[in-house]
Amino acid sequence: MLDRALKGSKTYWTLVIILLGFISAGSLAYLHQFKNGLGVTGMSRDVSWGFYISQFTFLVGVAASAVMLVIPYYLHNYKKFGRIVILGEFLAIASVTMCMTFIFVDMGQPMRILNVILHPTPNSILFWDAMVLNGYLGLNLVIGWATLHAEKKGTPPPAWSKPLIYLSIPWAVSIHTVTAFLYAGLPGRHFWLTAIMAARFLASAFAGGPALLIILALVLRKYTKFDPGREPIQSVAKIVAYAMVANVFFIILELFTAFYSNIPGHMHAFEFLYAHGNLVPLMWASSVLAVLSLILIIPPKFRENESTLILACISIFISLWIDKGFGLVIGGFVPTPFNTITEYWPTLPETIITLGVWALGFLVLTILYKVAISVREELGTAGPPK
Amino acid sequence: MGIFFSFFMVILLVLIAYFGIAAAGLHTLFGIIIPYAAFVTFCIGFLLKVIKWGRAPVPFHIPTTCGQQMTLPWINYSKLDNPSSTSGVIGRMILEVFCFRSLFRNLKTGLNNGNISYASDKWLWLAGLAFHYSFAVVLIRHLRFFLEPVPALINTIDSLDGFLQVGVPHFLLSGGVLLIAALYLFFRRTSNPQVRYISLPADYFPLFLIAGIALSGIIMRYISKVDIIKVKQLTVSLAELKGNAPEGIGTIFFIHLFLICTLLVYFPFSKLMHMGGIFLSPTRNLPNDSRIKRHINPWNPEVKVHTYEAYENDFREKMKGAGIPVEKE
Amino acid sequence: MYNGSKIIIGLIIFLAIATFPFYSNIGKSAGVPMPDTNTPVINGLDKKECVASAEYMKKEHMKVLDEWRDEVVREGKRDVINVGGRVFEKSLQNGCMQCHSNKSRFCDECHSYAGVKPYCWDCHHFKEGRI
Amino acid sequence: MAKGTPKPEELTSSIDYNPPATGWRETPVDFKEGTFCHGARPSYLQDVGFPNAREWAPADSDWKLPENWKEIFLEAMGERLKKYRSFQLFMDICVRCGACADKCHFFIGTGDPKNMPVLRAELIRSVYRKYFTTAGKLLGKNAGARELTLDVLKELWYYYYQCTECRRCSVFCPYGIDQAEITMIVREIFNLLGLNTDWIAGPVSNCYKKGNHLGLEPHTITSNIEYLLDDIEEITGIRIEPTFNRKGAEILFVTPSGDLFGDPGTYTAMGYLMLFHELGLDYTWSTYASEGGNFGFFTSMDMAKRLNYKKTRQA
Amino acid sequence: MRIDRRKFLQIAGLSGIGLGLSAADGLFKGKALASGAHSLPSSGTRLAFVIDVNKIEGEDGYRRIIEACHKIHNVPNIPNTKHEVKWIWTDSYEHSFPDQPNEFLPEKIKEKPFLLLCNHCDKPPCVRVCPTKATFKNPDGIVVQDPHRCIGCRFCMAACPYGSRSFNWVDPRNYLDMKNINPDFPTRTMGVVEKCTLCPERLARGLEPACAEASNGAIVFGNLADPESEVRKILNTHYTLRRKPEIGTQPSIFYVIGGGENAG
Repeated sequence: MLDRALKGSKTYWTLVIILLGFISAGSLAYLHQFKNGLGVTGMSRDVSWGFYISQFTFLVGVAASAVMLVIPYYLHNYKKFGRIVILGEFLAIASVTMCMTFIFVDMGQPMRILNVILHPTPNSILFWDAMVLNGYLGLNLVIGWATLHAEKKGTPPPAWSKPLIYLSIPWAVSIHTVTAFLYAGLPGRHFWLTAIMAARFLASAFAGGPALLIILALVLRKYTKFDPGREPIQSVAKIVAYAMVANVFFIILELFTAFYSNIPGHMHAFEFLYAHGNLVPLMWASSVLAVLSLILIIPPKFRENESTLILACISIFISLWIDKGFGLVIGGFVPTPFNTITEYWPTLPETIITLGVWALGFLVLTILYKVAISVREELGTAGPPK
Repeated sequence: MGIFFSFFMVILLVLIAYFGIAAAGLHTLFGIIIPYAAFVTFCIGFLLKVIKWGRAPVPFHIPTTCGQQMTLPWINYSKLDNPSSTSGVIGRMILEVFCFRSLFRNLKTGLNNGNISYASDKWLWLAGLAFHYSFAVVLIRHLRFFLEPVPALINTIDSLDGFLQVGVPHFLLSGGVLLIAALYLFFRRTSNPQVRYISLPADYFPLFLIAGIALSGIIMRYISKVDIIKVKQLTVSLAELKGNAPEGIGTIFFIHLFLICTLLVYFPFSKLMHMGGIFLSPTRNLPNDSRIKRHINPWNPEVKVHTYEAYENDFREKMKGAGIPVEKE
Repeated sequence: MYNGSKIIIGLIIFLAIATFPFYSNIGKSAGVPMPDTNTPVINGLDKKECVASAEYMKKEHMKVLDEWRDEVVREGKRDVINVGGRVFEKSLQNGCMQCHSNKSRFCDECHSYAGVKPYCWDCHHFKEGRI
Repeated sequence: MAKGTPKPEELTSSIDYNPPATGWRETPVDFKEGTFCHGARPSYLQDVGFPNAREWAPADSDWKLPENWKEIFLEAMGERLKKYRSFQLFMDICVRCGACADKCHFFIGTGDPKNMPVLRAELIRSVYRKYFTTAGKLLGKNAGARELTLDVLKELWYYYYQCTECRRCSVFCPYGIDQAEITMIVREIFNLLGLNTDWIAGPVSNCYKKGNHLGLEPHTITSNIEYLLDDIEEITGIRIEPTFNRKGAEILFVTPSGDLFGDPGTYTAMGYLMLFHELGLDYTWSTYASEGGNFGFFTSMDMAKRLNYKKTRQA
Repeated sequence: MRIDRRKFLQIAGLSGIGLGLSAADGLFKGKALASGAHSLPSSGTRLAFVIDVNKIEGEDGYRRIIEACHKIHNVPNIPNTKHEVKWIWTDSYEHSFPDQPNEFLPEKIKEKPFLLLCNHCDKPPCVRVCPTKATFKNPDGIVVQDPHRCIGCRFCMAACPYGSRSFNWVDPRNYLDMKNINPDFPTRTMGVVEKCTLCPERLARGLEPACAEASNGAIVFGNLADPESEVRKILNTHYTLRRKPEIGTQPSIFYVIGGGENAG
């Protein structure tokens, strides 16, 4: 099936070459970082995790979101998701690939990365995160590939794939929960030290990932012969709406606890993010977009209109990207353990590397989607369902 | 078929080297004479085999066509799968030699409830690539034993190969990949009923031999270490045509070396010659231009033909009856 | 031979690659390195004895150092090694290099001969002629 | 086909891709009803001057082979190893990776492991090793070699006539090993022993003598085309007047002879006739060279075709 | 014994934090707790510092202590504060004890620099989070950072509530006078985390940690598990502070603020 990725239209190859260009630029920047140390980034003694880890955190959510299609389709037999469930699984593969690459580029000693396996440390959440991420990557690769392959052969999916699919459901929840535990279990970091962290992660994941999926499905419909039909997109939109409401609700809960209790440590990060740090404009943009997206996605009139729906999805994606792909990690570090402020902003090499990793993920996604759509085109099942 | 025969052959080779060194102390034989003999056999055997192929002409000009032929300028044709020019052939050969393009196409035919189905099957391609590329890296890495001073490029390859800091000395990925790929190919040969059926001792033997080489190399590096300086002394002296075999290197080295020598000797007389053969394969290295150029069979024989005259003689009356012009009334 | 020129060119390339080690070494007569123990400290010893035999150390010194490293840093086993009344610290810098104070002759020469690049010296350091 | 054509499911249900327990060299050939053709009738072979023409049947135990069949076979094989680089190469470099194994439609349809291109080639490779390589001579079976016996010859014949020379195996082979070329060469050798099939020898003889594989004689060709012209006139009202064996024409038109005889080829022929008329081409039909396909599959026929083509051009 | 300890750490890591907040009390009262999780290591060693803030004589006193440590451990002096490597340094009361703010603090204390270094916690979060066991607690109670094992993920830096860990953002050798470094001690490589080691190489030779030695008695080093030790004697007679005790890390660095005589 992989050979389908080697034959494509001019648009496809242009996209691939552009992505390869970004990947090469990212690789060169990474070589620079490898040679000169992580000092080329904006990270510091106080803000010891930056853009890489926050992107990783955000993308774990995107990866976990595939489960929002798998549950209705496989667990509730909601047949209308038959067309797009593969998009979710392949999006998960691309996202986990990005996650692992982001962790890799964040390592001070990438040569020793296997130490995580050679010296397994079950008390470290990072060890578990490495395990669940690899497992999730494997699960989605095997499931996505096997089901698509069976579709192509015209046979039912292999019997062994069923238990794996059921396993992938709690596994998707686990990758996000474990990633939330990376943060939620650290003493002395008030911003993260909250029991609701994993729930927040899941809510934002189930809003942001499916929102991206809607955007991707609509883009695919525009530029390829693939059309999942209107109804599954509307169903995903409802999922996005509920999840986004929950996500905003959870943030309000955090704000209430912090400010009503009036405990300084709990308020610091919010004050920095929303009142006097360099992230203030971004965080407000995120909040405004969140509210705007709710206005656009809750009323059925707007949600059912695909041009406002896509606006809502873009707003949600950007809002959550800022919130989780930036604010959450940086916000936890910037008020330092000394109650001082050390600002953080990514440097140029850091940005190029980040773009390169995103390009890598999108290349993986492009190739996987190309394969899936080509197979469907050959089978004549790419068009809208009758 | 022949699994045990091949396995015991390799074990036998190991034992020969072991007793040759450990018991008989034949350092010069195993360190100098056999390697030189093996290398010369390899080179000359290889040359002779290719020359033997070269002496046979190519009467058929029928490259394998896997796509649209070049016809009219406005019809897109498959430049790589049905090349009409030398550049297309070069492109096809490069992809074949470096990417194993034909294997990339591989499918698996299966029966599902009375329906024949075709499934993608790229494991052989993947394992083949892993096997050959890791072998190439291992070979290039070994130049550090033959060149003094060691070129910077070789050192770079070595450090990239040992990028992951695992073990002391660092584990070299290519060696591990080579061993795993060889074992996978063996596993495939035995687990796939069709491939197992066609396999000969000549298929198992090189796999065991190469796995043995990889394994003895890995053992020598990580478990039962040898005196690496003396090893290089020996190898450099071989390269400088001086040939002196210092003692005290360690028997495992001679086992490694002897297995390599066996591989070198075995090479020109076996299927391993596919290395040279792929370049000469007429279905791959010819352009499909038989409608553009006339290719004449190089040993073009005289043949008896049924001439027009004879034809007219056979059917003259019938032709006349049908109003077809005839030469002779 | 048919297509003779192409085949011969191919064969010449093959031979050029196969015999590369033979001609590339011409004119670069290689001296064989010998780990040099000619240092003031060693010369001043009555009994020239190390923590293990030279034969063993040649093959396993990296392993010895690796084990020492784990013992000292991770297990706190800083007990010294006593060989014939002479005491050795389990340390590259403060053990080995105290006697073998000629890094370039004792370490580097062989390492570069064998194309080995240990990363010990990224952290550990040695000042030539310190002792 | 008295039993009627079986349904696809009935056919596929009997396929088993798992090879038998015995190795292929120990599994004797089984001439299965319906999987082989009649032996060539002597007259066809005599027409083209091939040796050892005789009445024989593949299912018989006695093939009435000439006394020295083994020498003929091996000598012809040795000659062809020197004459065909492809043959020599394809004998030497196969690594038995099995990529071609499930690509042959004979294998897909029968599940007979010896129909895997690799194994079909191995049948002759084992003979090659025994008589043409040092290792095979010395090590015998362990080098994958075997004696050329009558059973081996029959096996070769049985499987080398189960190949349509479609060359699909060659597409998948990493070295481009082409079973079609091996088949051609091995069948060439069989022709020296008079071992052809009727279905091939007949058309070949017809092409040679009458110019097309159906054996249409000149007057039959012209009258068939007349019928087509009548039909065209009836439908379009235009009468087309093609020429036959006309000298000095710019184009000699040669088409598969089926187009002149049976539906739906005839519709195609009517199409050409109308198209050429519309374009106003200066062309002529030939009754002498009236076969577009090449049923030769062996070189002498190929050569004959080319010569007569030239001749007509000149005419 | 060490194996038991490891097992315990694994359990602690999995069952989360907050196992017994009264451990500090227990120590102060000098009674062993019934629960094994909080008892002293059976080797009977838990190394600790008591720092008498008042005994350090002015700017010079601090500099001498810091230099003593940084010099012998080849800690680079990196001007860019974002990339700084610090094993022992000073900061104000406000920053050092942000959880105990007091706007009515005596001016003297408010302006007083506090010596900060790794707390060698009894329940170190950094050890809990490290995915490779590069940082671990040895039987003496020292929190060890093994630079050979470290993969540079910096999870420990996120976990440390005291900002005690430094990462080598750049090659430290660029900021060391390589001609005048301590020949007995290694430098570190780029991309690993480092911190105060509590001078095991000096302890092995029967010496005090470098900072204690250079402090003229302001820093007292000793074994908390030994009731007769000097550190225990001071703790018995002085009111001391520890940094962020409420998060249950149980630091081993104690600060004597008010001066022994008054507190006693």
